[in-house]
Amino acid sequence: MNAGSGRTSARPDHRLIAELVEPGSRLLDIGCGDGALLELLAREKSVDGRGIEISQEGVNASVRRGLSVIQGDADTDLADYPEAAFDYVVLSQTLPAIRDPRGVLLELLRIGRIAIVSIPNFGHWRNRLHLLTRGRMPAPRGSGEPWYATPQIRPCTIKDFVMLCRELGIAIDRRTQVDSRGRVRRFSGTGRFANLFGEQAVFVLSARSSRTPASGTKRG
Amino acid sequence: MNAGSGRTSARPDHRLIAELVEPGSRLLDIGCGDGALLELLAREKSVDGRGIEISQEGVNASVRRGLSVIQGDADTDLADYPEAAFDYVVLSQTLPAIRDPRGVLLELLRIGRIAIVSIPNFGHWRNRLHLLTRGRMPAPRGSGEPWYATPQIRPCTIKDFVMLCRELGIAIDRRTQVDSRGRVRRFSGTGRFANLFGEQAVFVLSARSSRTPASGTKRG
Amino acid sequence: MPESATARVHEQVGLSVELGHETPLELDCGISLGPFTLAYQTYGTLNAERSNAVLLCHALTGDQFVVGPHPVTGKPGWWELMVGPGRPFDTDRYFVICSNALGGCMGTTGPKEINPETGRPWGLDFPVITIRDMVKAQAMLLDHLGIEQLFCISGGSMGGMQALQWVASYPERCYTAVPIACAAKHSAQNIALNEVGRQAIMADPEWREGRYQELGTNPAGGLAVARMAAHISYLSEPALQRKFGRTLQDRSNVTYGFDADFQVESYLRHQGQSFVERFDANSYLYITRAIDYFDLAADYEGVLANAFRGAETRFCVISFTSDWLYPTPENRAIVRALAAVAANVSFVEVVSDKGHDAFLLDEPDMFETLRGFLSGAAARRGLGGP
Amino acid sequence: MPESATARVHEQVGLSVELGHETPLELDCGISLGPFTLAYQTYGTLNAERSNAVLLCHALTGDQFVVGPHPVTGKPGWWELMVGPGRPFDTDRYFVICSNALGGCMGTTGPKEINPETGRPWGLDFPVITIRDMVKAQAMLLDHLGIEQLFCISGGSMGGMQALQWVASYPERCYTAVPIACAAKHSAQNIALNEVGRQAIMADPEWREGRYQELGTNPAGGLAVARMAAHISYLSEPALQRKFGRTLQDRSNVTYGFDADFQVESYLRHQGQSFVERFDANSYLYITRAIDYFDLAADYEGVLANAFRGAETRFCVISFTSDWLYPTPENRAIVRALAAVAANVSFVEVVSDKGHDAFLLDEPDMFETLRGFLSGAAARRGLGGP
Repeated sequence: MNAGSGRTSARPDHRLIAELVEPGSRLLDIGCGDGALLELLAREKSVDGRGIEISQEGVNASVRRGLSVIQGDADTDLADYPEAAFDYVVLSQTLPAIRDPRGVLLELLRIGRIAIVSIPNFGHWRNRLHLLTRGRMPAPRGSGEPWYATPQIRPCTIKDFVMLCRELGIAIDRRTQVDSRGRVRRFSGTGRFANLFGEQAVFVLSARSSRTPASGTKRG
Repeated sequence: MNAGSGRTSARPDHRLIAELVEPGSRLLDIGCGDGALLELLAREKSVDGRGIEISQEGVNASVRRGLSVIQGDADTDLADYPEAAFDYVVLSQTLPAIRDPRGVLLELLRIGRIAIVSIPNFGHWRNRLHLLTRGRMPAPRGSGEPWYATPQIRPCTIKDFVMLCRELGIAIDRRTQVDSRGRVRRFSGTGRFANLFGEQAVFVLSARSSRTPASGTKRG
Repeated sequence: MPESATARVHEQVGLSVELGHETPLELDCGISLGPFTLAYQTYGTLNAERSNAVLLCHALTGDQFVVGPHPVTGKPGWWELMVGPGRPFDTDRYFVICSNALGGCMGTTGPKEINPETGRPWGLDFPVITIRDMVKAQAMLLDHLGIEQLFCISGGSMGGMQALQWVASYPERCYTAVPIACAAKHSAQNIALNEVGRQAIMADPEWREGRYQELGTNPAGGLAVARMAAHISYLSEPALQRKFGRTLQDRSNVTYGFDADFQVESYLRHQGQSFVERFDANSYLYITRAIDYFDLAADYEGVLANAFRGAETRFCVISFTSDWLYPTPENRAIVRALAAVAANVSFVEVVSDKGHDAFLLDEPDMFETLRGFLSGAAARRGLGGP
Repeated sequence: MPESATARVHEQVGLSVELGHETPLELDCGISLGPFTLAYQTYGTLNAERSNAVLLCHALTGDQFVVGPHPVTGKPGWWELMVGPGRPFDTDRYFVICSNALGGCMGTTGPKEINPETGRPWGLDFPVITIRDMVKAQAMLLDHLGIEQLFCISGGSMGGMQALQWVASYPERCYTAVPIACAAKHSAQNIALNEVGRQAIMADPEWREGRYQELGTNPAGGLAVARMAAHISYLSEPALQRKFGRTLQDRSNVTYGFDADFQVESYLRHQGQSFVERFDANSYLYITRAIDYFDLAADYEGVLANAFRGAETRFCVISFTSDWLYPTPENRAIVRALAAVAANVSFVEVVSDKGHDAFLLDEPDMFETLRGFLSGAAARRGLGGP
């Protein structure tokens, strides 16, 4: 195995997640695509990984890599897992396509100790959905599809997401944004400017001891 | 039949459409709901109407009124109708929920001589979708659902719509907006301010003789 | 074989008429049939204008006893929930007619009856009939009753096929049509299911090439198997699961044998057994064959829409979500063809997990739809309220 | 009846072994069976570490001849596309074993074979067997072959049920398991379908309470009907429609008779006829019964997940979109149970319109999935490339 070349080619968000994960841990990647992240984690961090992926191509590619991947989706299949089955649950860029984001977020922290959620911004997201639904590479950024050809989604801003976590009593332990050139910047304070320039954001979440709305939390 | 009371209680957009339609004509109402518009048109304009409606409740309510309504949706069922089967085809407030708005618009003008399309603004639209999918009355305007509980849709502004018609070579023969108090105002020129205050807009469309983009059209 | 129970009763109950004396029934197979008997029942009263008649067509194993008690089984009729005072087909308002289908075994001429030319039961000498032949015979009954136009023609399954054929053959005689849980043609899978039933009957040595009545044998085993196989196709998997699951029949453990350990087995055996007491094996062959042959578009250059072109009949088509014998797409194909000629059609897919048999069961959405459709049409037709 | 074709050949071809001399097979019904014969085939070579063995389990009407030509029919084996050099179960890499199921009729002890205590065929004196009994017999075969752990246990339909039972009974002996198009329990609808088949056989007067071999009769009619009914459930409606539609068989018009007018009818009759040449009616009763009785959760306090708790086996579950015998939700229930114990599982639903039989057919997505899964597992297990 050529870890060096793997290291060079890994996607910035995958690399970022790999840095967050403890070696040898158990991890579930929801929307794992072709299994690239799971393979990276198995290779570099000896992670015992499982995946859920909706597309046949993605599942086949993953299974071909020797990964354990179930064809399914986050809205229906998370309920199958026992409590605390995983150390980490990763939800990568799929939140806006989920029918019940609220229920899924709660499920993430039921079956996993720590949830890692990445939120794409709308433009990036449109490209990714395009890839998922059409099976082609996204059009170059800026040359977006006309509105009537885009998939139907529920736009979610970073601010929306932070508010929802607050309502559900979910702690945001860490928050990182990756800009369009793959540069990482870390946030810990307010989200005031996040929507303006974040290409995508990666959140590390855990359950608070109490689920009551934390009134003492700093406002974003 | 008490035409007077019917006249008083009719929805402003229904009343507006009723004014546009020639007596005795053949009309298809796509997304006809409980059949209120079809009944109004049959009563006041002797219109020979047909409906398409996706909800069981809507179809039942319509059939109970003696109307001819098919359970189905615009994305799949318009292809069944022959060319020029109707004088008018009405598409009421459902455009943002349609998977292929482009294809459906072309179908409207294949099966009907004139298409009447009403576009809700996003706020109104959210309320209506809520009604369609939950079967309850919409919450009062302003008390909207949180983002994660809204249905997944494809937002479409009035400007988006005008651009699409232009691209498809569809003539906008008339354009009317109804504000939140039910007051009607008519537009014929540019759409520059339309997005700002229109509660909803009603467009009367017809096919141009040629489908090539009409370069001579006034820019909005 | 002793004379069957059905043969014993059909002379005692119900109405019947001998038709085709002067003009015989010209069957699709080329044979002229006449005179022949049509057994039927009526419910309600024909109005002075003769404008309130409703003809209901029964399914494969049904008969003219829409409302019970059934003269052979003593059970309620097959559409008890649909027909009667205050029911959707309101007998205070409509005059409801149902005849035993041609080829049947409840009094109408069929393979069980005596062939006047030989003095022996028809058996396999009975001509093979079609859905259109059944409809022609019904039209002769209406002529006999002096009914020019039906307010409504309706039925489920094979009955729905007859309703479609009625509009195609006699559009001006159908003010409204309500085909339920049916199709404009029988699919390959459905032909295959019918063929299994026929093979089960014909593989039974007691069938004797169809001459069992004369030879005193009884292909009850084969007919019961045919019924059991068909019955599975009438139910949905969820309905079977809810009704029976893997529940054992009067025992706490499996017996490691071939008795009916599971409730679903003894239910199925009961279905087979009770069916042979009221149905004739040859009739089963003939009626399944008529259904197999049904392909309405084939008579109209392969274009179903042409079968309905020009018809002013108002349609209400109803399907059920869990019907896998005539699934919604088959029903929707009818709606589609009607739309293609801009006919007047309503269509409802009723959400139900009861399978094909849902049309016989308590489905409030079906009742509501029909009630609304019929009331609207009755008002247009000038039929007063009940 | 002349000695059947299967009886004639099974001594001439293939391998078989007598097991249970010292320790008999303790059946679920409480009877001890031994000695008994297990007929089997192997393909490829067992490696020195004995770590490359794959056990494939056949479906209801299959046998040990995974790769053809079949000694009775001369046709290709049932998994020819899956097994062989370069195939997913690559015989250059794996040692593939398949045994005729207990109760079968291709050489393994079953109702057709001679009961040593009476010197006559077992017939209905053969004890009723279960899927677990079949698996126990296979485990005894592996002991005989000196194979401690299987690299893979796999099969489709009933074969998949056996694969599940294998992991439940002997988790440490299964490095990987690939159950395809199956379920952890037989549903009410499936019990009903099997019951129709059994009733068709038992209604045949030539069945003679199962003693047809001794009495020189042959319940071929009943067995053919059973096969026809079952065969419909193996195909999807779209597959039947595409393959046959309403196409007529060697004729331009319907004949208005009961011959096989439609291609689907003659296809079905052929299926029935060719089946009786290679299968034993009593075996059909016993094996369908074993399938009916299968309910893996029932042995584990009703909780399927408990059947897999602690197993380190790597699973790959495959279903097909148009399979209505064991539809995707049934397969997903297995995946769900495995997820509930955080087992190592991959799951793919292959898009196919070929119905249940898709697992026997050319489905590139199934091959690709299996190839990837097996290669990944083989690398972990230290099995070299071919």
